Amino acid sequence: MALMQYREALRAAMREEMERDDRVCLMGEEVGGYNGAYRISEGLMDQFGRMRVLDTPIAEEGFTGMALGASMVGLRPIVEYMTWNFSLVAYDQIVNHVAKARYMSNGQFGAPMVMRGPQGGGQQLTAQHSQCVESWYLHCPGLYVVTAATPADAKGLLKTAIRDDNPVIFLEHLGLYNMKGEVSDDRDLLIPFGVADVKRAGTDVTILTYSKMLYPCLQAAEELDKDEVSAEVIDLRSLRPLDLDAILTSVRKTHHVVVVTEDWQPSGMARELSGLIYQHAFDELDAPVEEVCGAPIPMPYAKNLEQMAIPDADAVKSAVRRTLARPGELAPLYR
Amino acid sequence: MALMQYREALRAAMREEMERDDRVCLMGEEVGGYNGAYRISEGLMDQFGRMRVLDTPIAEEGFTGMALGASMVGLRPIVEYMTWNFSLVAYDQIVNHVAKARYMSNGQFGAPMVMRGPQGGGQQLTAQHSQCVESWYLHCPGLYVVTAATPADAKGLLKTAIRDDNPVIFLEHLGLYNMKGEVSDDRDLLIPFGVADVKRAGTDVTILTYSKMLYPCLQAAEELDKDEVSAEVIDLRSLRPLDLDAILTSVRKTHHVVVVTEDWQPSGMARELSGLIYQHAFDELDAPVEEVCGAPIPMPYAKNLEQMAIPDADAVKSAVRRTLARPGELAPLYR
Amino acid sequence: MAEPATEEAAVACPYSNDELVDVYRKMLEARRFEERSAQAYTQAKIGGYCHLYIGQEASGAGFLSALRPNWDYVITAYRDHAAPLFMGSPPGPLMAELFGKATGVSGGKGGSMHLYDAKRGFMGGWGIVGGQIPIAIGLAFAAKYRNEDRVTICFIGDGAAPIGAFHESLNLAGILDLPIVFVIENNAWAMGTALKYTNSTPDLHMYGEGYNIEHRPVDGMDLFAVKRCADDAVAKARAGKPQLIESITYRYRGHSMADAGQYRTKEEVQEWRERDPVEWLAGYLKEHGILTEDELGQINDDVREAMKAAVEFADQSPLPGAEELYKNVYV
Amino acid sequence: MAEPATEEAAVACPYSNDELVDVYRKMLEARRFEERSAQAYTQAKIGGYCHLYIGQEASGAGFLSALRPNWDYVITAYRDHAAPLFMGSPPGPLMAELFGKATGVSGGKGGSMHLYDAKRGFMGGWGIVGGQIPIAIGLAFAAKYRNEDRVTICFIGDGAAPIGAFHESLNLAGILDLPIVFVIENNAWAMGTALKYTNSTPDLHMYGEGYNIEHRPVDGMDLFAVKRCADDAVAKARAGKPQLIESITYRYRGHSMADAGQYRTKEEVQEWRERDPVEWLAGYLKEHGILTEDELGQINDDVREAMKAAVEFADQSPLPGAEELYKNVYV
Ligand SMILES: Cc1ncc(C[n+]2csc(CCOP(=O)(O)OP(=O)(O)O)c2C)c(N)n1
Ligand SMILES: Cc1ncc(C[n+]2csc(CCOP(=O)(O)OP(=O)(O)O)c2C)c(N)n1
Ligand SMILES: [Mg+2]
Ligand SMILES: [Mg+2]
Repeated sequence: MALMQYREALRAAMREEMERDDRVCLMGEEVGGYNGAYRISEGLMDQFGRMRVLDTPIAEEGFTGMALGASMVGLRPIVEYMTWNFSLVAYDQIVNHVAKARYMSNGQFGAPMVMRGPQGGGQQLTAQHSQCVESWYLHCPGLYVVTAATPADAKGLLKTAIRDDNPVIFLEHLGLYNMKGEVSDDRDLLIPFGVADVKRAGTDVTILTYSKMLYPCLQAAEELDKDEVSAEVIDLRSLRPLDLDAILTSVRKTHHVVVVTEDWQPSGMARELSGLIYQHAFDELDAPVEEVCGAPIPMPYAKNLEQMAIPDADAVKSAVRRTLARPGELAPLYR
Repeated sequence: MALMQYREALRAAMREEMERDDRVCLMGEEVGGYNGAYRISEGLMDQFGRMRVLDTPIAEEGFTGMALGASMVGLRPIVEYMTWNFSLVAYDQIVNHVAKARYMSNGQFGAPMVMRGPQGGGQQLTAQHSQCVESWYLHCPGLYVVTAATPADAKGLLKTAIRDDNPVIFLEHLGLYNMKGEVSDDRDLLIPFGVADVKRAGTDVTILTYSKMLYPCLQAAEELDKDEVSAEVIDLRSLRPLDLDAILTSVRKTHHVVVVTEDWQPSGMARELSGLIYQHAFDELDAPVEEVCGAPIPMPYAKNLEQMAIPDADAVKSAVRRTLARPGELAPLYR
Repeated sequence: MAEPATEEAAVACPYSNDELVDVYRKMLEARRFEERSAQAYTQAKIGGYCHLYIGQEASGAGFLSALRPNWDYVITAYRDHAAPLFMGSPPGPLMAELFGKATGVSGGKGGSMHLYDAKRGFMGGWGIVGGQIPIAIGLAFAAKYRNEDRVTICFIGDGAAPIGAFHESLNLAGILDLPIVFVIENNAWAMGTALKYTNSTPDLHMYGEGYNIEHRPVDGMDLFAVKRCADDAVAKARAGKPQLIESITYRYRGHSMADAGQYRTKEEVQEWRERDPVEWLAGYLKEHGILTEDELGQINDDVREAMKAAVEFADQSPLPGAEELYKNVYV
Repeated sequence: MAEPATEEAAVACPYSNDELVDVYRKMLEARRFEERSAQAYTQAKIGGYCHLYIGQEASGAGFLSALRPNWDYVITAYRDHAAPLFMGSPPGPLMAELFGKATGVSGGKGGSMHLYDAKRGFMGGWGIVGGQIPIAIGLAFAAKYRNEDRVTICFIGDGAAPIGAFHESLNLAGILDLPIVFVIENNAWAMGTALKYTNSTPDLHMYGEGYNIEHRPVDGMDLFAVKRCADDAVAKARAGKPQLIESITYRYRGHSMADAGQYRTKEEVQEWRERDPVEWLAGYLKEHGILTEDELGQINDDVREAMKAAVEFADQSPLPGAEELYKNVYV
């Protein structure tokens, strides 16, 4: 075990996998000479050379397809998007090509590649640079969608992603890169997809979340504890596949659920979760599922407006109180 | 009133609006000289000239942005995507630019443009040509998302879209272009967004759907009638804004709901609908909402496989029977 | 427009006699295969879109005959029936794919637009215009990464040149010195839109200027010119110099089986048909005493039989089973 | 690389004396505005990304001085502080936008990357690399559609040239004969990546060859050269001939305030600083007797005061109210 930053954990995962398997390579803007826009890949070009740690031009569609082609004939590329917002220019390659290659060819080849990078708001980066992309990629068969909220998860999940034969959307959070935590140095410690992690056990209410939202949820849980409310906080980690068993187990215990996403509505992960829970545990619920989500607007720049647009611990606490109080009718969710 | 094809209704809407307002123009591949890949724009170039009915190269990102720029300074362009599948190469322009222009500029300009074209499967066009895109666009503030299942709706809704000051995602269905129906020739008959249409009244179960899935739903309702099951079929038409009132009114009457989409799961419109209903009518439901959706796979080519992947009347009927019978536990929805 | 084949060029045949007979057989196979496909399409045995390569055979056959079999990579768009045949794929499983059968090369999941024969290096078969081009540079990148001297040939339509992916890929290939030959098959039409409405330059190979990439046109109806050009381009690409070739050719049929092609005159089509590469090659083989009338007839019969057998194979093959629906994809 | 300004060229000044003084004032405004921004950023009064144009002023000021005020359109990427100042936007609301205040040009919703002043023709201010280019051709398309003789100038980074949207837009502009001048501001670096890793050609204007679009380089540090080039290009664009110019220039600061710019040597930066366009112009004005030392000093004081006032305005302005959150977007 070692104490390291989230970014270092990601780097360790890539370095170890690149040492283990010379088919693994990294490509993206600034990953090489600059050592990564957010210093995730620091030192990797020095260690592995320019071909395995490739600085690309700003051409996300081009290099995503390039990674796909390379993966179809045996490489295992990792594509770094400087942020996931920029993946949208490569959306067609990801959704129409990467996700479908194995099926359309009936397995003549696959696309063993990882697409990774940071997403999310909170740094005043404004509308085009602050988005959460999980729902856009969740809604496409052929892709895994995975998030990590801690350094340990970042390392273990990224290693799993690199070793998997299917394409993986790996979502980091810009606001987590500096966070520190204990990380195993076992080079074969893989955290499997589809396994949620109970980050805090509780009995009164289930809070479902992932990525950076874990922290306001944990904070809310701590504060609620003082009011004798025992909240269970579950970090879903991988969103597709989803650990429905873990969710239902908790719901059967608490009968009250709050889902918390930075992602917005509609057709987002929050509604997906609440809908699924209703479908599978209709009779277990003592109150409607509360949804706490990012405001459904392009992210504004002004600090105060941005803060209003991103859920915080207070919003989580209010939602917990609402679900435990169980009011009759809820406020309209659609504006 | 006149009997006309769905494609003719779309054409009439465009022609009338172009006659009324010379800021309205149409651009896309094959819309001019070829009269439209699916003959939607037949005759329009002859009537309005090459500039107002513009044949573009295959460059969806380029001409979507071109329409945006033109709309920012006062034109009201209609962009035709030969099919919505091809809009994915323009996804960044639509999501990061069209949808955000008005907000980021704080209303200094808007983006009064319509993006339209056909989507959907059923013609053996395989994985890259058979998708439903509604959920990918629903999940983005700043965009209306509208569908039309009948010629009358196609005309009235498209006219509303053209006259609106916000960008509209207008989803036609490839399998409906030949369908005929009565259409008003009132040049100012606009069908407002956010108003669902009860296409068949009933009392036992609410079937929520839109676009081409309306027809298997209506067929199922007719067949169920023989078994003395009275199904109400609601065509949502616009998905954002959504007519939540109409949905809840019906649910309060029937207490049983089936949602039917050609679109797949997860994070799709079906889960969105079921989740919303639970949120707002938790106590009104006598059974879990049934979801009937397209299979979550890239669309296979083989006719038999494709048929298995798209919901039909039998699937709707089974779902109605399930919700009325109310079994204990449902089969896992996630694979 | 490229120079038409001169007398002299026609004399300097870039193939050995055996090779030439082999190319002839393949071009004839492709022609007959697609005639059969057209027939099956009208009988509703083939669904969806079906895009025929008929007329363009000299271009594809010429380029692919310059490659090393089972070693180099080839990728194209949806007009993809001929390429795998040129690469030696047996026609039965290809036809079965068009029929949507379990025995198809893609198990019936791909159909006409998504043929693959990966073990022979044929990587498809893609439907989004321009979508195959970034993938192509990835194939070339993998070869370079592994120090394998494989070349990739990527076919691109004149209508695909305007899309962003083309530009991004040319630039990446140029920066990375990838072993790739981009071949724009300029058949004058993008669906029903003439070149002047799709491309700002009439000389599509000129795109190469912006990337420092060697570029030139070739008469895509002239098999020998294509082969010479391809030999040169493939050799240079193998040495790490990406190439951009504009192969000027023509499709006789509509864009797909659903298009009657009424945007062009009969005369235009007829003019190109007069240079039909399959007929021309038959004439050449006879004239130069490489094959007798009888031998040509024999090949014709063989090919006809083979295509008939392919259709029968496709016809008699079973549909994919329901259990196939969720196979080969993570859902 | 473009020719450096010759003695003779420097003599043939393309501005009247009044115009030149006006350009000087604007360049100085931009310089001081951004120095203030940098300061405010380190005081955490500005958040997010903040990209300075310092060093490139001759390029922007030269091009925009060739336009008709309140008539022509201008659009750029995120390095967008200077352009609106060159177009006459008052500095207060621009600074207030950087401070995220209600009085900002975009009501505090846009920030440093998303400045707009639509009534003066400044259309932003966009953050996705290359994203502004298709929008730019739309501005030009609208002008042509309405038979208005407006020209659009679109600024593009050297790092943005490789993206697909650039290619699609050039081709569309070429086909449609749009009244647009594409200006690639080649400042040698795309964030920390040098040109040779981003573009396959060192001569970015050469992209024009592929589209039959007139193209040429200009020394972007030489105000007069830029102005002459811009006058010519704008006139041609106004006549329906799209133009592609490569303006060779340099940013002194890092990519954004968050970047120390350590990928380049001090000497490299120093070399460019020696040609500083603001200082050079001050010298020229004095040397040619257009302004006295005192008058220059007065302008300097005026500009300093104006920028101080802009910061005070921004500082004292209120934050946007909560009711703004859902305004100006359909949700
Ligand atoms: C991104 C995208 N836009 C539109 C289409 C529809 N489409 C398919 S083929 C085609 C024309 C392509 O012409 P060209 O590239 O010249 O190839 P050819 O058919 O002549 O071989 C179009 C518009 C598509 N498949 N993908
Ligand atoms: C599509 C996309 N990819 C990546 C980025 C991140 N990014 C912002 S600026 C930049 C470098 C651009 O350099 P250049 O075009 O030369 O402009 P300059 O900053 O030099 O003015 C990058 C990679 C982005 N904003 N958009
Ligand atoms: Mg063509
Ligand atoms: Mg630059």
